[in-house]
Amino acid sequence: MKDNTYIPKLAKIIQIKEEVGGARPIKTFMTQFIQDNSFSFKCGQCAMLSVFGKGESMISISSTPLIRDYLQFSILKMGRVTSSLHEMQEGDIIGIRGPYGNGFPMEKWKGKNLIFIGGGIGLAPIWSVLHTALEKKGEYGDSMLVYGARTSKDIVFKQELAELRKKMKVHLSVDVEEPGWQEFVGFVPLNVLEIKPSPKNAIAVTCGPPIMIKFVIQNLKALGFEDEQIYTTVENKMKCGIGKCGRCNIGLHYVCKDGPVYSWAELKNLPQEY
Amino acid sequence: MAEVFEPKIVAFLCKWCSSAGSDLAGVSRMEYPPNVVPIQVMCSGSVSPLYILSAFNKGADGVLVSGCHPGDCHYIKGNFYARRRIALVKRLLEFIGLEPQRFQMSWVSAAEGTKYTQIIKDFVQELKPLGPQTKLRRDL
Amino acid sequence: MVNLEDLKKEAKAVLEEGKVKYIIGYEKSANGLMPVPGFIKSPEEVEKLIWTPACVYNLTKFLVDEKRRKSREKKPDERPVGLVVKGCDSRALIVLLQEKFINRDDVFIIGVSCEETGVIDEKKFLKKLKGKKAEKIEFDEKDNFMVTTQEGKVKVAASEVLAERCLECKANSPLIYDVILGEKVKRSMDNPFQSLEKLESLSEEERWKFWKEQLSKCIRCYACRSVCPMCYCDECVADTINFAVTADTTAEEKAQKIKWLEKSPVKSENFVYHLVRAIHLAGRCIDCGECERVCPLDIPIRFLNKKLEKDAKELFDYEAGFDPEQASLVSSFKDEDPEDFIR
Amino acid sequence: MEKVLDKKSFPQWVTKLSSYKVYAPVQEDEAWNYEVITNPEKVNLDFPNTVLSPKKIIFPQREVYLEFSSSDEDGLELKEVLPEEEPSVIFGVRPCDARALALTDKVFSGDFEDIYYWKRRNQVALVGLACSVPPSPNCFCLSVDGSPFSTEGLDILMSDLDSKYFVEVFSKKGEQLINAAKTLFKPATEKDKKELEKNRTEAKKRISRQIQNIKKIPPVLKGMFDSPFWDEESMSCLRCGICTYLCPTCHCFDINDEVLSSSPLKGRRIRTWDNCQFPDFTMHSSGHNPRPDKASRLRQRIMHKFQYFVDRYKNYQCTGCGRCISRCPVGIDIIEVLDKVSSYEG
Repeated sequence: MKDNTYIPKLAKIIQIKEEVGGARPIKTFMTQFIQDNSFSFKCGQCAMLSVFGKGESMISISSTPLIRDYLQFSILKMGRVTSSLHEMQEGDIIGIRGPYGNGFPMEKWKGKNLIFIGGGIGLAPIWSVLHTALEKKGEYGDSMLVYGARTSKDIVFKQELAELRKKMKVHLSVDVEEPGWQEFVGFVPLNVLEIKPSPKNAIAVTCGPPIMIKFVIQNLKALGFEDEQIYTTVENKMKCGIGKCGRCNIGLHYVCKDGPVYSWAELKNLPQEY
Repeated sequence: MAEVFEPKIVAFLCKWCSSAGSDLAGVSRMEYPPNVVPIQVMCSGSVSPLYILSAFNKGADGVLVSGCHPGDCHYIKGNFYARRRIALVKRLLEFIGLEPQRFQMSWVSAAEGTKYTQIIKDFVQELKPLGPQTKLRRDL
Repeated sequence: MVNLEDLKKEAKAVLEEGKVKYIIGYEKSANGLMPVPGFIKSPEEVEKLIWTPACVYNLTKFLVDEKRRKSREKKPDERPVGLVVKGCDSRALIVLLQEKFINRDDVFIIGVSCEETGVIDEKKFLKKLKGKKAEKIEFDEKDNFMVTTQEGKVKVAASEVLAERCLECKANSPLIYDVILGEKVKRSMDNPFQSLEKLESLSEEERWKFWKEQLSKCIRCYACRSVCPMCYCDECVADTINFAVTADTTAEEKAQKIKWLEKSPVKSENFVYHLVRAIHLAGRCIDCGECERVCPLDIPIRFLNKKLEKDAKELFDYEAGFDPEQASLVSSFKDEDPEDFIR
Repeated sequence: MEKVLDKKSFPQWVTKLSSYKVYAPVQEDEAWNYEVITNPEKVNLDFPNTVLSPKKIIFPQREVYLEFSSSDEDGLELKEVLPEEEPSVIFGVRPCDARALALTDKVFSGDFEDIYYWKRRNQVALVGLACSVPPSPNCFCLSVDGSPFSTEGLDILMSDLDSKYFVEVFSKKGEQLINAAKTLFKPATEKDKKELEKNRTEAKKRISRQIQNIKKIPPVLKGMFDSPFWDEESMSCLRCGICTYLCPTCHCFDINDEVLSSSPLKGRRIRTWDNCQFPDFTMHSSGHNPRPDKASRLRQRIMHKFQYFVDRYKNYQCTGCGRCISRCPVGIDIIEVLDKVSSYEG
């Protein structure tokens, strides 16, 4: 009997790391399935996390698929389900079902330079594809990360970013001037113009607030990037995750099944319904 | 011995008078049935009809709204508004067929510990023969 | 008898002077007996306006949409909106004015009196025609209607097909208007609560059985709420998202919001929805009967509001929608309000 | 397989199906709805359009699909709740409602098969009743590739020949129903077939309403996303849920948790109907709503049924039953809207 995708598998939260405090807190959860661990996924895919009694929420998996024994999710406290997740301790049980969505088409990016551009919590979906590219060093060109947040306190994966600097170029930025901040000050799209990544044999992946994505794509095109070279993820309200409940559509596409990853070549022809 | 039905009463007690009255009953060690789940509200006027419907929905067998006597209200007019609103809710609930005894209102001042215990005793006596409230209870 | 040409003339005059943005009236519908709400923007379009016994809608609800649309526009057109209003609709307008939801100069009121008769109840009317298809229905003298069907014209006694509320009508001509059409005629009014009293006379168990069966049918399509001019809250307790969510609503606020009723269309949750809506209409509902007309399952929910209307009259001598300056029922009180039920 | 059944012996057939849960149209005041029947004698197949289509039996408005409970010893426990084993029969299914189920079948299959839907769908036999007279003044099945005697989605189709029914069987489930009362059915004669054809051509003529040129609509809709057409058309819309909840082809649903007790936690996850006309259908938890007003929602309803579904499944997601026209509180008529779309040059 084909397994019933609606029923979540139970998973234990084995580690919780507080990334960002304050009014818009972000925590990273590491979860391990209680029974079978046969959950395989592609970078950029999402999973529906269940807090029983509260509801479900679609979150992108930020750990690389190469790691088999846990799944990592970085979650911004936003609504009913994410708030209850933020109140959980290590050892608590949640439900996970999935994987859902099309994920990044990495097979098309062989040999290309990868430019990752993230904003705020947008770094979570990028984290998975970035580490997978690093792991398979030979298959891709050299990668670069451009990441910004409102303030330095809002930067996620602070320790890991310091580690990452040893392996690839990392350009950080904060939106507003801050004592002790040496790197770029200003919005991420402006930082992209500053760095001027070359479009030659390159792929750009950008995730973050819609307003940032809009200007990043504008600037990338100004730098000569073609529409097929730019990829992004789209957010919409989701409930079923499998393209049946009818709400997450942008035009003909169900974001939860046909998305959330789109190249700008596809996305620009779709109606502005996200 | 057949299992005796113990009605569960949700009582919205105004903090300034009725809740103080029930504290007085407690402090003076007065005996009264333990069936009441007291909910302290700032004023009987702040008890929205939704609280009452929600209480019955969650399985209350009886609901009591108790406030200050007219003129004693800490906010001057709260209990007058409550009087009107609860009168309307009570008649609507009777209209749809809920047993009238299940929804009561009372004035209990901070000094009326005995009156409070008497109201609760009478309420429990009236509810016992009716059995559990199944009409508005959640049937999920 | 109201002359349709006068209505068109008034509408045209107002539109030509540019005094109103557009006029909301009753418009001929292409394929049926029932009209559709018409939004007349230019003087030529007034030809579409009609006035027949099938003009049942309470158009006041579209003032709620107009206010919402205006709040979303950057440079809204501040001119008032023209509104064709029957007697009962005008009472709904008065409640909106009383509650300061709209101000008087937001609306140019074209009042139309029903005089001796009123509007039809579509189900009663179709039952009366027994399958014959009615093309048109017009007011005839005093109290009957002229119906044109495929087999020619037929006279129908008004009282047999009038809507329930019209049989218990309290305002057969508009109480507030800028322009009025038709005479203000006193109407012999039956006992306003006759149908309600039949239900009230049932025993407690019979009433419970009646309401249990009726409200179990409800599929929570919220048509009763959507059509009601008094239901203008942006966030309703019945919705899953029952509060205004903006960019700076904190996660705690969203997480702590109480879910008053489940989305499931089961008896217990339907009761919470219909009873809380009835209470929220106490002293505000003017019995335009639209909630009952639109219900796809024909649930007689009008009785819930009629009951509270009767209580408001008996207990507090309060009637909705007669005086825009009057304090509303539940935010006012009298010393002599009854308290016999209070221990 | 084609048979003939005397109208007089129809009740005996229904009584023979006692091992099935039998639904048929039942009248209550003015409204007809499919309900479980208690007395086979009183099954009346002369009925106008029902308020809700048989979809409500196969895709119920509310279904519990998961129960969760936690206890100190074994922590959190999940229990999948599948629909009960209930072989059922629905009599008097209109061809348009059956075609609607055939369309919904496409949605609930594909790479993620919906086992709840299919468990019910496979255990319900649909016995159709061809429309000799249009059951509603607003039928327009001919305009959307349907007909008063189409057989898609049906196990059996009964057509009225005055004193008897012409019975066509299309599936094994249908055969089982016939075999339950074999003796009642006589083979169809040539005369019956000729009379059937005559009735059918007349039935087709009686369908009074149609959409002007349906073929033009999907391509025109593609360019109409930002057109002001939707603002004008939705001016009178009241944003209620009648047109979608009564529609036999609408399949949108919502998933919510219902908690019976919070400690120890006990509750269930349910699926209920949902619809695109309500604000919380697409509102993000940040408050942003990609479809904030009634114009965008009318556009979604029309585009989904006459363009997105056509691109994805090569069918219009509308079978012309006319319920949304008959019951719209303000008389918005989908045929008029579509006629304006096909002649729209924005």
